[in-house]
Amino acid sequence: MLSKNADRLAKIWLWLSALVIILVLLSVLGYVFINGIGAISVSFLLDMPQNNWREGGIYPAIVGSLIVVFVALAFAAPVGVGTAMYLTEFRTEGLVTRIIRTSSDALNAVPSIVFGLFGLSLFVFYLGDYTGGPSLLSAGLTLGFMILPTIIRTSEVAMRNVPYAERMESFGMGASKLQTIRNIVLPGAVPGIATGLILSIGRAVGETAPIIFMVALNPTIPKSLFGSGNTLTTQLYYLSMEGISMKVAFGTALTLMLVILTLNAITRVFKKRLSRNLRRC
Amino acid sequence: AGKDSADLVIAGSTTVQPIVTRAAEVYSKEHPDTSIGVEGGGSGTGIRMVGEGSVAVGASSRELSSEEKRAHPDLTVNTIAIDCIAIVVNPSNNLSNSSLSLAEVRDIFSGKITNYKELGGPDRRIVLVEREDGSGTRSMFESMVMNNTDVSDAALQKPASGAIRFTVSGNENAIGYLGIGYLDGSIKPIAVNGVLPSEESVRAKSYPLSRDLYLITKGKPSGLAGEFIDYLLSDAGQDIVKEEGFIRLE
Amino acid sequence: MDSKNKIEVKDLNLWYADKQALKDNNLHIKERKVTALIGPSGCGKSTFVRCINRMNDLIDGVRITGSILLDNKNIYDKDVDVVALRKRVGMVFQRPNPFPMSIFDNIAYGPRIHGIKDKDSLRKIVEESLVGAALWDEVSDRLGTNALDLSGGQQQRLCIARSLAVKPEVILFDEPCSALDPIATGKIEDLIHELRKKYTIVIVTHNMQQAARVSDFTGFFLLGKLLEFGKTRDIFENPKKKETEDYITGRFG
Amino acid sequence: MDSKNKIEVKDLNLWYADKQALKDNNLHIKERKVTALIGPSGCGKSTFVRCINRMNDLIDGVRITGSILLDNKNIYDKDVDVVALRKRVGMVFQRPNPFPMSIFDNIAYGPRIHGIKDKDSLRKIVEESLVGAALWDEVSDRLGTNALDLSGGQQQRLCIARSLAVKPEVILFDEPCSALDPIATGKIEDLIHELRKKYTIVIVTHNMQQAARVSDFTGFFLLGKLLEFGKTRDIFENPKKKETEDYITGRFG
Amino acid sequence: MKKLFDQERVVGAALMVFSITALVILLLIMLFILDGGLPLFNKVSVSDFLLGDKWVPAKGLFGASQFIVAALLVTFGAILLSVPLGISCAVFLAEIAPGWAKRIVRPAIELLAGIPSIIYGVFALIIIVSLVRVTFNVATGETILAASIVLAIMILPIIISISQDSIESVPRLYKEGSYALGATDWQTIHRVLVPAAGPGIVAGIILAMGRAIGETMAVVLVIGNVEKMPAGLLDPGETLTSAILLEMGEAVVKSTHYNALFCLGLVPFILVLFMSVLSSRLTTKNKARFA
Ligand SMILES: Nc1ncnc2c1ncn2[C@@H]1O[C@H](COP(=O)(O)OP(=O)(O)OP(=O)(O)O)[C@@H](O)[C@H]1O
Ligand SMILES: Nc1ncnc2c1ncn2[C@@H]1O[C@H](COP(=O)(O)OP(=O)(O)OP(=O)(O)O)[C@@H](O)[C@H]1O
Ligand SMILES: [Mg+2]
Ligand SMILES: [Mg+2]
Repeated sequence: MLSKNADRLAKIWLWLSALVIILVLLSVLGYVFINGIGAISVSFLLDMPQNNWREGGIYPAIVGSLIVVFVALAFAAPVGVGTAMYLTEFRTEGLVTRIIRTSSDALNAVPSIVFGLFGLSLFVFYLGDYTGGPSLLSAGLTLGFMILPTIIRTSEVAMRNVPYAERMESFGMGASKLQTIRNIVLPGAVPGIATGLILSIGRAVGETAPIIFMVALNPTIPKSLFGSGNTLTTQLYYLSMEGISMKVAFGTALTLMLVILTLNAITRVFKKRLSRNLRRC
Repeated sequence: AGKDSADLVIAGSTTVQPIVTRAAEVYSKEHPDTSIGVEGGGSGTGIRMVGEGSVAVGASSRELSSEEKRAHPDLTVNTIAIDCIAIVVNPSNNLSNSSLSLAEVRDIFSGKITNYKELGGPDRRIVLVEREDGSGTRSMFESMVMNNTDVSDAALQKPASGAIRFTVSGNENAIGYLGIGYLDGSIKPIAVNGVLPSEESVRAKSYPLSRDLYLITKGKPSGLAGEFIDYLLSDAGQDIVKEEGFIRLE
Repeated sequence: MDSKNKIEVKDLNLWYADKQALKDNNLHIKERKVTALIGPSGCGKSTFVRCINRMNDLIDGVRITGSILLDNKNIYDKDVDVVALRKRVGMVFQRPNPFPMSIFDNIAYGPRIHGIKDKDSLRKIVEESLVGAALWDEVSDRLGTNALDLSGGQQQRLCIARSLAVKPEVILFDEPCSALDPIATGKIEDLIHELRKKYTIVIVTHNMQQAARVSDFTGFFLLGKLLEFGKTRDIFENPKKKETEDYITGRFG
Repeated sequence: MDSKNKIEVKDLNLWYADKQALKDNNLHIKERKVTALIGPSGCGKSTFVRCINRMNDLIDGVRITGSILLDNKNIYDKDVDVVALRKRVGMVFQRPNPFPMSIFDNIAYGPRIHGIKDKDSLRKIVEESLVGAALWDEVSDRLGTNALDLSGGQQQRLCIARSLAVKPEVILFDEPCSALDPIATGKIEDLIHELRKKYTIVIVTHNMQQAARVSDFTGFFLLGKLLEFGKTRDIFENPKKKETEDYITGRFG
Repeated sequence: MKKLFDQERVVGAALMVFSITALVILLLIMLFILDGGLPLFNKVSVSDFLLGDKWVPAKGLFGASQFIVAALLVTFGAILLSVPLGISCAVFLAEIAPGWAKRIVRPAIELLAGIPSIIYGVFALIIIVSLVRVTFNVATGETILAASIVLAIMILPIIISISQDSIESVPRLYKEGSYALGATDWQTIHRVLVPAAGPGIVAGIILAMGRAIGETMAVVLVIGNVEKMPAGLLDPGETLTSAILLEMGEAVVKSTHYNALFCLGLVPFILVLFMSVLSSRLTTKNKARFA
C-alpha cells in the first residue's frame, strides 16, 4: 500500500530530523569539551592571568561576569517583575497595557549589536561621568536593558497562570489587592518568575556583542562597579581573535558552557515544580 | 574609575594591548597599591575616551586624525614602541622563500595579481586577508604600501591580527599582513625588497614597513599615568615590549 | 417569626457593558434567616449575590445603579471600605477554589490577612471553622496536607470553613452543592441549618428541593428580574405568578 | 427480520490507566440495523463505541481485553491494519469537527487519502455524500467556502457526509444530535432512517425518544456494563431490569 | 483601614513608573541611534547609502547595499536550512516521539538555545568553515553558506518550540476526525495538523528570521567580511551587524564613518521591529481562530 509506505518513510525522516539535532548539539558540546577540558582546573578558575593570559587563570573574567550579571539583574528583575505585576494586577487591558507590551516586544527584537551602539553612546559617552565610562556598571546596565523584555514576558505569563478564581476567593475574604498579590499571586508565580530570571541570567552571561565596545581583556579585578573589567565572553572573543592562547580560549569557552549547563539544570527543577503546581490546580 | 589616584584605566587599540597588559601586570606587582585596568574598544574609542576624560590613557596604533586633533587639542601623543608590519603566507606556500617588491605586494593586494602562477607559483587563486576599515594596522599598511590604490574589495577583513594569523595558517591560498609581534611558526613572513622583517632590519631602516605605537594622555602625562608611561619607557618596560614581539624604541 | 432586615436592596440595576443583567430589583433579607434564590440558568442569580459583597467591582465594564443597605448603610456609598465590607459579607463560590497550600493555611489565610498572627489563636480559629463546616473529623489529623488533595465535597466544605474563619455576618452561597453527590449535599444542607443560628445566609441553588428544604425565604428570578419573593412555604405551595409555578413544577427552564 | 451479525463483542474490558471504564461486555450488532446505546452520563457509551474502530488506541494508558469481531475477524488481532479498519468503520463525533478547509476539501479528504486523485470522481463522491447526508441543497452553490462557517447542524451533517464519502460499512454516531435544535435533529433522524438501508449503524444518545424512534435494537449501559440489550420495542415497553425501567422513565440519573 | 487603600495607590504608581521603563528605553535607543546616524545624510544621500555598493570610509564612500544583500542572503540560507529540519523536529516532538525520546530531545533543544553565540562562532570558525572549504572546494570556507549554517543551528530552537506549540494547540477533534476516516499518521500530520498550525509556524519562522538578521558574533567570525557584493552562497560577504562590530572600535568618534555605522545599525533595527510586529499579529490571529 502506497500510503503505508509513505507513512513509514515519513516517520523515518522525522526520527532522523530529531537525531540530526541531537548530533549537532553533541558535536558543539563535545568540541568545546574536548578542547577545553585540558585547560580547566581549580587554579584555572581562581588564579590571576599571568604573562598575558598565556599562563595562570581567568579569575578576573569570572568575577567580571558575576558583577555584570548582578548589575543586569539588579536593574531588570525589579523593573521586569514590577512591570508584569502592573500589567496583570493593576491594569485592565487597554491602550496602556498595549503600549507597554508592544514596547517590551519591540525591545526584545532589537539586535544585540544595536544595544552595543546604544550602550556605548549612553553609558560610556553621555553618562560617562556617572558610570565610570567603560565600566562593569555600564556593561551590566546595557545587558539589563537587553534582558528586561524576557523578564517581563515570563513573569507576566507566570502571574496570569495563577487562577483567577484564587484571586476572587481572596478578595471575597476581605483581602486587599496588595495582600492578595503577596499571599496568592506571588507564591503561585514564583517558579515561573524564577525560570524566567534564570533564563535571562544565561542570556546575560552569554552575550558578547552589546558589551564588546566597553569590556575587553583586562587582567585586573575591579575595586568597584565603576571600575573596568573583563567577562568570560569578551575574553573568549579577544583571546581567540588575537590568537593569544587557544588553550585558554577553550578553557574559557568550557567554563562558560558549564555555567549555561548548570543554569539549564536549575530551570528544569523549577519547571518541574511549576508543572506540578499547575497540575494540582 | 580613573578618579581614584591609585587607579588607572587604559583603553583603545587592541594592537597595543599585549604590551600594556603585560606592563600593567608587572607594574602592579611592584606597586601593590595600584590597580591598572586595560580595556579594548579600538583606537578611535580609546582616543575619544581620553579626550572626554572617561579614561586617563588611550592606546592607539595610529596618529590622531585631524578631526580628533580639532575636537581634543590638548591630547599628548607618547610613543612607547615600534611595530613592524609583516606580509605573511601559509608555511606551505613557496612564496615564502622568494622576495617581493613593494610594487608586487601592492599589485597583489589591489587585486591586479589574482593567481599565484602570475608570481611563478602553482595555479591557485590568491585569498587576500586584511584588517577592518579604521584599523591602525590597516591605515599604516595602506599609506606605506598601497600608495593611493585601493585594497581589492575581495579581501577578507579580520578584526584582529590574531585572526589574520589564524586564517592564513589554515588556508594555503591566503596572504595577509600583521604586526611583527604576531609572527610564530604557523605562518611565514615574506621578504620585501629582499629584506625579512626583524628588529635589526627595521632599525637599520632596510625593512620598509614600520610604525610607532602610542599612549595618548590629556596634556602632559602626570600622576599614575605619567609613572606608568615612564615605566614603559624605562629599560624594564622596553624589555616587555621586546618580549611581546615588538621593537624597542632607541 | 419576623426579624430585623439585615440587607435591603433598592432599585438595583446592573449592566455588563451594554447588556443589562439585573433590572429594578427590590428585596429584603432578614437577619439570621436563610434566603434562597432560584431561577433558570443565566437569569442573574450569581450576578445578584455578587452585588452584595461588591465582587462585581472587580469585573471590567460593570455599571450599577440603586442601593444595597447593609444594617441601614448603603454599601455603594463613596466612603465605604470595600475590603472591610467583604470581611463582613463572606462568599462561597459555585466551584470550590482552595488555594494551593495546606488545609491549615487555607483556613488561616483570612484571619492572617486581618492581622491575627498569634499561633494559638489561629489554631483555635482553624479548629472552630472546620468543626463549623463539618470537616474537622475528616481532616483533623492532616491539617498540613495540600488542600488540593481533598475530594470535591471536602474542598467545598473547606471553602465554607475558610469563610467562617473570617467571622462574617452574612454568608453568600453560590450553588454550593452543584458539584456534589447526594451525601455531601446532605452534609452541607445540615451545615446550613446549623449556620443559620449565627449567620444571615443567602443561597443560590438550581435544586428546587434544596431550596424548599433549607430556606426560610425564597426569591424567584427571571431574566434579571426578581419576579416573586416570599416565605419559602408560600412560594412553593402558593406561587402567585404563573411563571414561578411553571418553573417550580419543572414545566419550564 | 433476523439478519447476520456484523459485529460481535466478547468479554470486552477497558481500563483508563487504573480506572476500569468497561466491564465484561458482550453484545451482537446486526448488519443493516440501527443499534442505539443509552445510559446515564459517564457510563461508558462513548468509550464503548470508540472501541469498535479502535479510536481508543490514540489515548495513552488505555488497556483493553476481550475481543470485537467484525465479520468474524477480531479487530484487536495483531495483524489487523488499524487504518483500513477505520475506513470500514466510520465515526461521527458528538461535537461536529469539520477540518478548517473548504466544504469540498472536507468531504474529499477521505477519498483523497485513500488514493483517489481524479477530479471528476472526487466531484461525484462529494455530491453523492452531501446528498446522502441531506446537505447538498443547502451548500451546493458554495462548496468552496470554509466549513467552519456552517451552522452547527450543517457542520454535523457535513461530518456525516465526510464519513459517507469513504464508503464505510459501519457508521458509529456518538450523540450526533446533542448540540442541535429539534429541526436539525429531525433531519438527522430521517437521514439515519435512510442510511440504514445500506449501512450498519450504532448510535449513542441521551435522548430516550430518539432511541425509540430510530433504532431497531437498544442497549442500556450502567457503570461500564451493558445491563440490558434487546429489540428496541422490548426494552422500552418491557424492560427486564428495574434500573432500565427507572432510567427510561426518568426516575434515575 | 483607609490606609491600606493608599498603600495600594502608592504601589500602583511605583509599578507604573517601572512599566514605563521599557518604553523609555526603546525611545532612548531610537533617539541615540538616530542621533548617531542621521548626520551621515548631510554628507551622503539616502539612496547612495542604501543602493551604493562601495564602502570606503577613507574616501567618504558609504554604500551599504552589499551589507544588506549579504544579511538577507545569510538569513535566507539559514531559513532554508533550518525550516524543514525544525518543522520536522517539531512534528516529531508533538506527534511521533515516545516519552523517552521527548525527554531527550526537548532538553537538547533548550540547551541549543542557551549556548552563547560566541561559542557557536568559535565552533563554526574552525569546524564549519573547513567543512565548507573542503566540501565545495572553494578558495576560502569563510562564506555566506558557513554563516547560514551556524545561524540555522542557532535559530532551530525558536522554530521548533513555536511550531511544536502551534501543532499541539490544534484541536484534538481535527486529529480524531482524520483518523476516523482511515488516515495514517503521516496523512493526518501533513494534511490536517501542519496546515491548521500554519499561521503559528509562520510566526515562528518570522521571529527566527529577525533573530538571524540581528545576530552578530557568530556571523562575524565565519562570513569572511568582504565588502563586495556577494554573488552567491559560496562567496564571502559582510553583514550589517558584522560591519558594525568590526569597524566601530576603530572609527573616529563622531566622524562620518561613525555616523554611517549607526545607520548600519538602523537597518536591522527597523527590519527586525517590522518582523516582530508581523509575527505577533500572526500569533494573535491564530489564537483567535482556535478559540
Ligand atoms: N462578566 C460578564 N460579562 C458579561 N455578561 C455576563 C458576565 N457574567 C454574566 N453575564 C451574563 O449575565 C447574565 C446573568 O449571569 P449570571 O451568572 O448571574 O446567571 P446565573 O443566574 O447565575 O446563571 P447560572 O444558574 O447558570 O449560574 C447571563 O446572561 C450571563 O451571560
Ligand atoms: N481519557 C480518559 N481518561 C480517563 N478516564 C476517562 C477518559 N475518557 C473517559 N473516561 C472515564 O470513563 C468513564 C466513561 O466515559 P465515557 O466518555 O465513555 O462516558 P459516556 O457514557 O459517553 O458519558 P456521556 O454521556 O457523558 O458522554 C467516565 O467515568 C469517564 O470519566
Ligand atoms: Mg451562577
Ligand atoms: Mg460520551
